[in-house]
Amino acid sequence: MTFQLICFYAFAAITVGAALAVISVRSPVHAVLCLVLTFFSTACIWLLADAEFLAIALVLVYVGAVMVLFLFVVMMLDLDLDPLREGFVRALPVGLAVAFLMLFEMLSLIGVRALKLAPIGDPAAAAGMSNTEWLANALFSKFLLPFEVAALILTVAIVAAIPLALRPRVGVKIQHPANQVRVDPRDRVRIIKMAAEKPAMLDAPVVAKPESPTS
Amino acid sequence: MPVSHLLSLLIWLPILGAAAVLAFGRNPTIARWLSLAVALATFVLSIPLWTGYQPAVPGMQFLENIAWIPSLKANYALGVDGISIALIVLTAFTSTLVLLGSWGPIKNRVAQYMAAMLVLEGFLIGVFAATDALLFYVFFEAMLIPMFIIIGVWGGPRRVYATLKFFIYTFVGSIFMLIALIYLHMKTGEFSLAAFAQASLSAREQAWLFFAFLMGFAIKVPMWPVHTWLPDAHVEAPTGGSVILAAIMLKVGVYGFIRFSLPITPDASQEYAWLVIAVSLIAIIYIGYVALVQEDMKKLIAYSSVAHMGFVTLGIFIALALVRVHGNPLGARLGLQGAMVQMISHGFVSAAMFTCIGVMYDRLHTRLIKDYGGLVNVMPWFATFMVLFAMANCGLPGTSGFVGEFMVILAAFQDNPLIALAAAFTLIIGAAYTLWLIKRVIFGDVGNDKVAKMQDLDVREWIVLGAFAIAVLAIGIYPKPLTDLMEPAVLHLVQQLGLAKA
Amino acid sequence: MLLSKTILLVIVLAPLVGTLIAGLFRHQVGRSGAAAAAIASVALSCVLSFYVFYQLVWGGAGTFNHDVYTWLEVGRFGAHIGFMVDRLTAIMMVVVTFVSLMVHIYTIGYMADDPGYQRFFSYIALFTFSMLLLVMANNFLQLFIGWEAVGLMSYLLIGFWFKRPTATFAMLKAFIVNRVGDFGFILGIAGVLYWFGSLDYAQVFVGALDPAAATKTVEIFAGHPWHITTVICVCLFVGAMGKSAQVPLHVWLPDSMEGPTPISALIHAATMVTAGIFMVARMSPLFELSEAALAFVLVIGATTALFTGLIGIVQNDIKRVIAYSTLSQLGYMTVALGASAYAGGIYHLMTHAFFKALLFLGAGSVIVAMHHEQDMRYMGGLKKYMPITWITMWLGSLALAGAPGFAGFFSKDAIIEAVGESHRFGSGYAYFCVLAGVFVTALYSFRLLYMTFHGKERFVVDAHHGHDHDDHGHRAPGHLAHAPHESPWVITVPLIALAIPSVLIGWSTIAPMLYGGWFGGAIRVGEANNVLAEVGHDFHGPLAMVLHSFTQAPFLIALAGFAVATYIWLLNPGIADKAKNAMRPVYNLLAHKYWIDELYQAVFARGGIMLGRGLWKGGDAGLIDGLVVNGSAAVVERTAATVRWLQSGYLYHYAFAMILGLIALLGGLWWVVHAAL
Amino acid sequence: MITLAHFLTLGAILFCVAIAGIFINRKNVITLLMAIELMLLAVNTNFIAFSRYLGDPAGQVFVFFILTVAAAESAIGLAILVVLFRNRATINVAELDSLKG
Repeated sequence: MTFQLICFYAFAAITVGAALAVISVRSPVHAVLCLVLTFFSTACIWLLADAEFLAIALVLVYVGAVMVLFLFVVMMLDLDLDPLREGFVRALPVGLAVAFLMLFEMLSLIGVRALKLAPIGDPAAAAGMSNTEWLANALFSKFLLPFEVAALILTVAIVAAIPLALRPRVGVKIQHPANQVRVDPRDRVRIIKMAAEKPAMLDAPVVAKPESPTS
Repeated sequence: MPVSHLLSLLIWLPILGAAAVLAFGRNPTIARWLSLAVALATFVLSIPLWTGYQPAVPGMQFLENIAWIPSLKANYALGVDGISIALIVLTAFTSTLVLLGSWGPIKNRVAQYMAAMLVLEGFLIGVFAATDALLFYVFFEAMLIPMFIIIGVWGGPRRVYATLKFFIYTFVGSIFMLIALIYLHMKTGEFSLAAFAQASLSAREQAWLFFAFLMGFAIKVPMWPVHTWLPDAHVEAPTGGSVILAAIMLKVGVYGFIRFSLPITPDASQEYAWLVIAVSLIAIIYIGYVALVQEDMKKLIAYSSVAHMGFVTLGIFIALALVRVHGNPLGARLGLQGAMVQMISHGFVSAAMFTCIGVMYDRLHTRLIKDYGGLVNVMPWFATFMVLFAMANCGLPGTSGFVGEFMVILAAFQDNPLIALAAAFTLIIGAAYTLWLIKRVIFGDVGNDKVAKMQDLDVREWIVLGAFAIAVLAIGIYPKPLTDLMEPAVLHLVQQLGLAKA
Repeated sequence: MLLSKTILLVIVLAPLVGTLIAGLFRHQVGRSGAAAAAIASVALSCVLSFYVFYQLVWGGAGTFNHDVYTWLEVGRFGAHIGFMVDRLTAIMMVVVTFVSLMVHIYTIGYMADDPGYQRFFSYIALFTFSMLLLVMANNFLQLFIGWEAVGLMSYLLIGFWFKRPTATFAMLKAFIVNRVGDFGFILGIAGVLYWFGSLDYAQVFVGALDPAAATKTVEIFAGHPWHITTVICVCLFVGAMGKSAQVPLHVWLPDSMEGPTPISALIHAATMVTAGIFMVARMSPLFELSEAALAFVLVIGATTALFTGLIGIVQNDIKRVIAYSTLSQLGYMTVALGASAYAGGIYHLMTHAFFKALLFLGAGSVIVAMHHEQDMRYMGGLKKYMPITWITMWLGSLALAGAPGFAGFFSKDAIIEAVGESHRFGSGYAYFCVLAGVFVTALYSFRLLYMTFHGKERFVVDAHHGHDHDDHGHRAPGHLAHAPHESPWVITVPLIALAIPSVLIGWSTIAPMLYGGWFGGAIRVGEANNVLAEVGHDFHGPLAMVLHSFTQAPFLIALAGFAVATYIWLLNPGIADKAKNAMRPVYNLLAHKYWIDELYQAVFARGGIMLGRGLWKGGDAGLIDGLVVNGSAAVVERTAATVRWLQSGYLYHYAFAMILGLIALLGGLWWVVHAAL
Repeated sequence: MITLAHFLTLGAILFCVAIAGIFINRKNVITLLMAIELMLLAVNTNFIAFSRYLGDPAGQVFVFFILTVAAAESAIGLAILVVLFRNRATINVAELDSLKG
């Protein structure tokens, strides 16, 4: 058993343990923190697989940004946890059964194929460059267009997230420049022609009501 | 052959005109005049098609060909022969009158209605001009959209049911047609109709393709027993929609038979001609009886359309039997010509009948026969026109309705006198349902107080009905120009039919 | 010398111009203008027709046969509009235009008060045009066009007073029954095209000369070879049965009396209904080839001649009596055709046109005088009020009954003798029918005269004024506002003009037309069938024929009919009712016209509607729409309703489903991989 | 010596843990989202392992994209969550059944 293998087992154990904690702890905040731990230890495992760039990226992007976002949201929301935990115990056996069934299937498949594959050396090293360089060569040549698309997706996600979470505020006074420009003076001021003075009814004939005959 | 873009112009002028109507038609008056101008321009432009057509030159004319989807070898390929020209002129003529006729009845969303009609006109001309199967299919399906909108927006109370039925019915058929087209594409590697016609196909392949095409076109025609969408669609459609539907859209199905079924699968068409002939005869007799008992005028005319289209399909497939079983190409040409003339004639006659019903509907807002009676007392001009068109509808000589029926019966007799006997039954049943309608609606004493207040035709309606009347009488009195126009195409088709493929 | 095409075109088109002026410009030209235009146009036609007739008979003109224009052309097959004018055509043209002209003039008086005056003139002028188109045709297509066009005009004119429910019913009935005939006719035309390869008379008749034409057979129903000429001729004759109202398609003609009386005279007596007779005579080269078809014609004609005449005896409506008489006379003509005596049929057609038009116009004169009362039970004693009408009606009736010397005598006697000479299948039956028909004819003719003009007056003249002059409708039957009086000259002049040929025309025409081979090539009769030639052997001039007839059966039978009629309806009027009661079943049978109308109404009209409703509700709405169209929609809907509960809306259900799918997928993969190992 | 099987087994275990998490925390959207993150992590691990053992950079490129898309997805998902909570005052999945057929 080499050192690397020992490291692998150790990190794997931490990963699995933290993952189990993620799904079982009661508090969402704890769960997020456990998830962070999972990511950290997985990053280490990736290092063992000579994928330094992605391991660092995982820590930076995921732990640094996404997980913080998770934490932020979880802490911001005032969650009532009891109804969310409903049925936890009842679903446990089913969940475990399904998980174990799937695990069995996967492992038996792995056993069939993976054992036949002879391990080879680090491909980046074989090519005489670092893992980052190796990856970048692929990324910026063959996968350039998908890379650009990925960038676009991220931008769209950011732009989309903002209006989604934006709360329309009521009672805030703001100006609408379009309406201000479009205003028509005739709607505001009406000029009426009229005589300067109301003429008195001087010569108006006084029509006397005819006297009714003796009633 | 000089290069000309007349066909493209005919297709896209109405469509672009529709965009203009939508853009500038906020005022209904502008929308009306603009759309009429566009339609009129299209009609005027369609006339050089007729005059410029050279009967002596075989094959398609006014060709245009631009690569459209090069990877599929699908081209924007247009071309016309006599049959297409007749149908295109019919389309442009009828559309113009429909637009003029819609000036009164359509009061809300005028610009949109006019635009939908113009788009429909463009698509219909496209169907008749396409020589590329994929292009044909695109136009074939696209024309459902404006019609869907016209019925769905300006239709009657049950318009949702009617539009859905209309759309799904026709769509089911065209799916099979699309499959057939894809198969033929795989077989030949391109989409040109000429290539399809030359593809060598085994009897089995032809049978499958024939039934796929039959599904597509029989629903469109519509043939018995897949006709039930038509009465519903007609009843709910606004007058203009009914007119276009009956006058032109039904012809697309027949046109498909002529362009696809006959040239591509001649052997299967011959093998199953008995089926189509039987169904056509059922349409003529069965539908005649059904039409007899209708209480709604539009339904009655819709059913009579089915019966008349039965004559068209009968003529086409009789021709097939004549040329291949009896070796009688002359009779076959007679049958095909009869079918074509009947098709054009039905375009005018049914359009006129639906317009007449529209005129009545605009005044009383009911289509039920029992709500009318004695219109001749208050609307003498209208009664004159209506009786004329009714006579054309029951095939009176001197009107266009007679020419096609006469030729088809003559041709049918040459195949089998019993078929002619069944077909000629339309003389009786057609007269019965049409004239019974006339008796109840037009003649008699004034039916009720509302009828007594009805006004006779105004100038606009007079022009529309008068134009239809001139067309109906012109074809009835002197059909030769029309048949001469279509003769080269018919001759070519008969020659094509004579050659076995399998 | 050839006839001028221009003149023929003018003859045909002049009435059309008259129609257009009277119809389309009726407001501009006014009542008198419309009448003048129509009459002038028809008069022009009439004069030119006489000219053409003169040219053909005495001017030495040959048969004219030219196309005017090509109607349609498909390869070798061409259909044309053209004229064929020979003596047969010419005599029809003269009869049609002359009677039409008389009717036009008569109309001025008869329709004087009618609001549809101009419309009426435009219709009858258009009818004249159509009829000329029919008789002058040189091919089957134009024949059919004219055939249907006269049917249309008949339809419109029967329904001229469209406010009457009976009139609108009658017009519909007339058209549809005619269409039944046309159904056969068009099949006959299709047969002609198929077996002779052309629709032109000339080519068809040349084809008919081919000896093979008579023997060729066709198996329409497998195992039953029929002679093609029989098929064609029977089909064509079915058309004639419709137009000429032969049993069993006769039902429309009595109802057509709903139309104005001038129409009854012109269309439903003199011209249109004889189109069938004319057509068969025109087709004689074909009919001669088929013994079976001629026997069919003979039997149908004989049946019509006798049995429709019987109905005439019990009718009370003056016009209906004449209508049934027309049916019976048409039967005579048809019998003549069936006996191969085509010339006799045409000859009777001509004489009948004159005296029957006279009778109808006379009846119209009576109707006008009686303020549109048509029931003879409310007439009687009119002779003193309207002497001209009375005398001319007597002359017409004598001609109809075949009194020796009158026009009808010559034609009818010739037919009877010709039938007697015939040895065709059914000729014995036909001979009996035509002889019995003579008795019946005399009976109803004189009954009509006695009930109308003789005896005591059975109408009341309401002297007291205050009644509106025009509303005959509200008056009790038999009550008149004014005493009847003789009609104006526009009515009586046509009566007199028609009475002259009714009396005299037989004397000069019988010899050439029947026995002189006058028709030349227009009528072709086989050697063995030429019964007229047989009859002609015994013909020694009209005078001898008249003198000889006094000892012959037809005269004696007619005399017996006259005597019976005189006794029952003039001398002893009460006996009619007694006879009616004594023979109640027979009376009912006749009064109900053998229940044929009721039968048709029940079977074809109501049956058709029931069938239609059944097909509509059961077939269209039930089977196609209900089961297939909406049925498939219902299947989708029900399936959707069933699987709908799967869509619970809960996120974890969908997640669960996905995971299950994943497990299944992995399981499948696992199975595949392990199977491969 | 770490073999491919090691990595794959770890991935499988992580994935199954996430599945179990979805089952037992089916009412809590936040935990559901976190379980999905776990799943993606498992998949990413597999990709990296394959990339390493097949010598193909495409696997790592894919991980890169998955990370991108997952980040976007979490951002949008959390935004929706916030809006949801604001409108319904709950993130209980049992109460969110507007899509019921």
